[in-house]
Amino acid sequence: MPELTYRQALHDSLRAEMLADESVLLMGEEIGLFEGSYKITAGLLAEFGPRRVRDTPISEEGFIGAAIGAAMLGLRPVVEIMTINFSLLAIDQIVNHAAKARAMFGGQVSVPLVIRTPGGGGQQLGASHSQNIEVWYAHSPGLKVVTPATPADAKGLLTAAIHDDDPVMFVENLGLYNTKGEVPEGPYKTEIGRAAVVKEGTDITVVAYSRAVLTALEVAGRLEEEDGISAEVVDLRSLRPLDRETVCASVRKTTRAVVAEDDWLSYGVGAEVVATIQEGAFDYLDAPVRRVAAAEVPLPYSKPLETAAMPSAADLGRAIRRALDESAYRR
Amino acid sequence: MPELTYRQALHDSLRAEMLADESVLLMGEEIGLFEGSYKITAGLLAEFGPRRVRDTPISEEGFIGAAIGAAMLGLRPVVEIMTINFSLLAIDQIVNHAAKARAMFGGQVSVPLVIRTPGGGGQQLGASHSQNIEVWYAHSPGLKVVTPATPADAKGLLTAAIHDDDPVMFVENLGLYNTKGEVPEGPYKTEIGRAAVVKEGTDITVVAYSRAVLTALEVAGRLEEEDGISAEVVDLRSLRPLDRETVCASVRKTTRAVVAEDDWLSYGVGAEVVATIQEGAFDYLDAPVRRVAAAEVPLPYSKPLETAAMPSAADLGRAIRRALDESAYRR
Amino acid sequence: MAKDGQGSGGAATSLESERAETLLGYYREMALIRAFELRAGEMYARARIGGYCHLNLGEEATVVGLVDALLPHDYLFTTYRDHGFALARGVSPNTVMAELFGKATGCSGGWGGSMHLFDASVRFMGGYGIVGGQIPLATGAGLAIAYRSEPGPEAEAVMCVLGDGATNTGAFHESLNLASVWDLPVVYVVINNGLGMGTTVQAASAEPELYKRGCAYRLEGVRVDGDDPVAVHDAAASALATARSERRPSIVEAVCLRLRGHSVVDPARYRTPEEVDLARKSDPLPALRCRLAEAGLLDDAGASRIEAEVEAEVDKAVAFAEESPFPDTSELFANAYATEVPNMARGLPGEPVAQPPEEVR
Amino acid sequence: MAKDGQGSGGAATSLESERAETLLGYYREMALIRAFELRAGEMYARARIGGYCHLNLGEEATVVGLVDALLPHDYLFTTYRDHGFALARGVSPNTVMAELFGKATGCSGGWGGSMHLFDASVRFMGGYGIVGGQIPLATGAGLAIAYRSEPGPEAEAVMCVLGDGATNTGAFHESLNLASVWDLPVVYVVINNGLGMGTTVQAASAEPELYKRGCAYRLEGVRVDGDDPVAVHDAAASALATARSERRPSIVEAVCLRLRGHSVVDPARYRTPEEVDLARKSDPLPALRCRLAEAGLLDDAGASRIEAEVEAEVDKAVAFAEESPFPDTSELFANAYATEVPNMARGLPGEPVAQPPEEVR
Ligand SMILES: Cc1ncc(C[n+]2csc(CCOP(=O)(O)OP(=O)(O)O)c2C)c(N)n1
Ligand SMILES: Cc1ncc(C[n+]2csc(CCOP(=O)(O)OP(=O)(O)O)c2C)c(N)n1
Ligand SMILES: [Mg+2]
Ligand SMILES: [Mg+2]
Repeated sequence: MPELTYRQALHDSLRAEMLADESVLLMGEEIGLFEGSYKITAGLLAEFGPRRVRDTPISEEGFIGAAIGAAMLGLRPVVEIMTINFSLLAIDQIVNHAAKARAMFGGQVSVPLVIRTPGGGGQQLGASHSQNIEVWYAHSPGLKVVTPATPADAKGLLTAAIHDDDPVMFVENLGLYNTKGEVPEGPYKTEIGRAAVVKEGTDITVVAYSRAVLTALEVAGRLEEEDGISAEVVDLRSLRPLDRETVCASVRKTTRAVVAEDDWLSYGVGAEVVATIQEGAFDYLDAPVRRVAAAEVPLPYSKPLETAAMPSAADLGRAIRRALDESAYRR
Repeated sequence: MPELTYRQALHDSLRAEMLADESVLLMGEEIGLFEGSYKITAGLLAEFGPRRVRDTPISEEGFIGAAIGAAMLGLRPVVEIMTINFSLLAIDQIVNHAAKARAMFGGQVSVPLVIRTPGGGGQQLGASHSQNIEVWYAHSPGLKVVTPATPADAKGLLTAAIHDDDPVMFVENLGLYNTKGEVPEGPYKTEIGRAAVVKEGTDITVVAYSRAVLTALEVAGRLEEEDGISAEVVDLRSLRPLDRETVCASVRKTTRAVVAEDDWLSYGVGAEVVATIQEGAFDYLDAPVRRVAAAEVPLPYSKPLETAAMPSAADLGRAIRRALDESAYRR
Repeated sequence: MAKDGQGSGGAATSLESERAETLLGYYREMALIRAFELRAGEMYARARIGGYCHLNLGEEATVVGLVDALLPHDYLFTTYRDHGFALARGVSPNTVMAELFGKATGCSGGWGGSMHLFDASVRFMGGYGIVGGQIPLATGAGLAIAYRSEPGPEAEAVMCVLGDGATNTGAFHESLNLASVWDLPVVYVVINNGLGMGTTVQAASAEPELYKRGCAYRLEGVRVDGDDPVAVHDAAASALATARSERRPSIVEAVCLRLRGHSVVDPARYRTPEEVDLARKSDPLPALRCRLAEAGLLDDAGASRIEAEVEAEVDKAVAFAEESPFPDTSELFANAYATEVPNMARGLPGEPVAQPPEEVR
Repeated sequence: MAKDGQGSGGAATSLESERAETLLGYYREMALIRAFELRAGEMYARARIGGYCHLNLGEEATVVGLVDALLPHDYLFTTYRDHGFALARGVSPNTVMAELFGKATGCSGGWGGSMHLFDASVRFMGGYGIVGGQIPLATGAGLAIAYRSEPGPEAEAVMCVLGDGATNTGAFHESLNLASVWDLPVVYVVINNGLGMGTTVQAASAEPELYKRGCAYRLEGVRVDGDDPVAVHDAAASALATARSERRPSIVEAVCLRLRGHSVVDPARYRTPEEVDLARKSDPLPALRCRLAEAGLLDDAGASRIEAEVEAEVDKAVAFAEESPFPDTSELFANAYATEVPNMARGLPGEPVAQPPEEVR
């Protein structure tokens, strides 16, 4: 399998789907002439022309609503929102319209729409540009929400999302675009709605998604090497639907869990994961499940403050050790 | 103490604060001439005039943003959003601007703003008009979020919110406006950030907020009468900050808990409550904490469907009995 | 509210130039909507209908004129004030009434209710409850048409109906700008009934001549007398023709008056007696009946016959709605998603979300 | 992009009618901004500055002319492209540079960075990173002024700066409508630099003559040559006078060109060589220097002296920023809320959120 960056995997998948299906078109700010703020769409305007690669004005509500309307008529738009922070301007269209049209109209219409958008902090972009609010969308019935962590899943989930007849929030991460990994060639889909055990282990389960999966793998590797601690890492991949059973099955085996997430702790994605675990693995748990998440402040610009506010590998390592200590873990 | 409706308590508190402080003004759609969609502001235009009671065009982003800007200059606007569903149109102003201005600008400015808005389902208003998305705001640092369940707290929390120098989401509920209760006379504030044990009990803790508190009290009363089950009911009152200790202390005593909420289950308010309980009362818990929440679909219009989708007293009663059964509870 | 035709297209249409059948047809449709709406109000009072319920009373001429300008393959998006539009578009009164009753036979299967009628078979793309929410969607429908087909006199087009109050939303502005820069075949119809709930156009819109608001997007606009179905039809047809052939969007403003409150539960106390009187005087139904009578096209007997016919139709619709079954609660999760994927949420309130394996329970 | 003054106020101002000091002052300020911005770019390349960083290069004349039209008690809201505005408004280069460096001595205490400068002491109400986000806020500032004080020639007013691209947001539309129906003292300044990132005004705005977009709200607008600080000043001053005395909002469009990419990391490959050339040719700094030289107000020595002075100021600012301490991480929760209440979240990542009582641990 070739090794590709996450960015390249996204680009190649978009291109492949556009070649395969005339009803797929791209819309978004600066995706054409400017080649995309993060260059995911580089070259596609030149290849497919302005009919299929449509630069939009700064009108998130308008153009995302237009993409929804076009999807209701059978097109399969893939919209880029420059960062998830700007999705707030379109959230009425996403949650009150895209997510509801099918149910509200008794199943007569569907909205085969993909909204691609990166979240992420840690780039000193400041409070209004560094949010991870995927949990809002994950709370909303009618949407599907996926959060690929690897180049392979970037391809597999994007392909699945474009083929899916429902609106899919496809949440990327600024911190992942340059990461590399093996990507299967040719047609390749990752089923939406399934988590993956990305590292097996026996002592503790680390549940993560998006960029935090990389942190989790890094920490798990280090703990194994340095202390012989065997951590299992579960990548949620899909926040809605949530694959509760894969998570619970892992914890039933390891008896302990920690959640690693980049959003704010209170009412974040981890809360649902913890609530699920204590329900599905209650009699197995040897210690409370704790979460390693962002400090609950608007993310500061200044590097030392930003670093203190964002969850780190060290924070996760500490939380894992605490869980092991609390449950009388002995090597 | 006089008995007032929740509606009247809100109305009287608004009026009292307007009389007390010239910098308090009201803004919103149809709050003046129309006297408010739910009549909370009835009579206030006649008493205070259009300078202080300002009807707005249908421009949620614009007028809520304007209220934020006015608050940055020292006014204390109390904005009504007709229902929480329409807050989606203003959420960029609320979350990216009101919630962030103080931190983002290094503490140089504050936003003494109250946004009053009702949530709630069960009135056959259909999918886009029946949401309980307070959890989104509760996830956002920089905001405070309160959810009064009683007329007394409606007064106490509204007064506290207007006196508070931060933006407060004041979440009302369509199903509560006509409920009655005793309300202290004269100046009266409920501290933001504190939950209340609204019924003491020893066998199980029911955690609820807003309208679900009434359901919880009803069910707790019935279980006590019919079966001698002693349920303690905790009303969160404030979702941000969340009073974790009051919840955990109750569960340490009762050893069991159920959360009653009107929002969707996945990633809802209850998830955070459960995550908190299993962390703060881990060694005390005799059964998994379960949630009684709305079915995960856009709320249907048709009455039987809507009823099936909304959490009921019967659902809560069943969940409480299940928790007791699972933990070998014997009367 | 002045009703003089400013811009072009608003001139009163002389009766002679119209075919008698068309006018009689309009009258019949307007009478059906009138009868249906009055009955809907009654059914609401009898608690057969729940939630919010907004009627087209007083707007019948506008509704009928607009919809008559559409071709069968055109798409229509509208607001929560949608019963008349559905009926005029050919959705059966039976399924509209059944929808209001929340029955499985309703045009949205009971899922939508009054605000969210939908009928894919006649390209009636929905009533929408979020003010302004339908405007970007309709714009996107125009985009889909432009994407997949060529312009021409018979080309598909979109009609997007909105209220005066909706012209103050950001969605209106962003959509009109998009439609104009992208040359989309969408006609934006502003039904100016003078009020958004209790708020006057003057209080809410800095440019109260709403057909002019397209100036910020170089869009043409016309204002027509919304009480004259022929004038409304002609203005809409001409705007649609431009949309079809030139892919240029435009605005049609139809001025009319709400006969009652904003919704069936609104007593409209904010209206002065004079305003109520004016609304009654400009009621388009008696006006059209007079006009038909004066032209010798409809006598009292004929008018009574039409009234009886539409009443019977509405009776039938109520009976149909009454007899129809409610949706089965087992269908609660059937419509939320089009594509099944693993682990879809299927729990009813209070059901566990995760369970340990059987053997240990 | 035509720069002829359409509307009123755009006529070139004859040099003789201006006081020499004013013009020299403008030049000095423009030179300071130029030097500061070039250095900021350099500091970004040296990783002293992080995040996004947008410069006012090419917009100096507009910035200086606009801010000079403000009274000390006026409020200024602007975009993320805000360094020049802060400097012109009198925020010290030291604290602006320190903010870019993320230092505790920065004008936003290190919390905001390049996009979010703020200085309450000079009523510099912030740079904002969400395109259009500042427009409702500035409108609300106008509301506060109208609420608490009377109009008059010395009354407070608000200047709200936005880019051409921002005129396509719903926030722009809703705000202008509000300001007009409510008669608020706000001047909306559109800096039309021809591009929003890589998107031309023609591609994004259906009415590309942006000063005309107020037509949908009955607002006056003027277009001025943004390369002429005097013309910009005069247009802004006249719009502010109307805002102060009549409480009528209006639009001022200043046309200028970005000398570089959208942000410091943008190579601007979407620009043709001709466009780059045009931008260089219309650089307002050499133009003003020429004008001053021709009028005998500034010779080469004088220009060099100014250059040396502003360079020294920028050197000092960099030194100040370098030497300043970073904010202490113990302050992480200090700014989020103004009013303390019980149970505020105070945890750092990985800290437990709830603990059983001591005795049982
Ligand atoms: C975004 C949003 N804000 C507020 C409302 C509440 N609301 C429903 S109808 C209405 C008035 C709309 O007036 P107009 O557009 O003139 O339409 P009309 O009711 O006159 O047909 C309002 C404010 C809503 N549904 N959506
Ligand atoms: C709501 C929103 N959408 C998109 C962006 C990304 N973005 C930042 S600046 C910009 C272009 C703005 O152009 P313009 O208003 O002309 O201002 P200029 O940069 O030219 O000063 C865009 C699209 C954003 N910050 N906010
Ligand atoms: Mg209206
Ligand atoms: Mg620009």
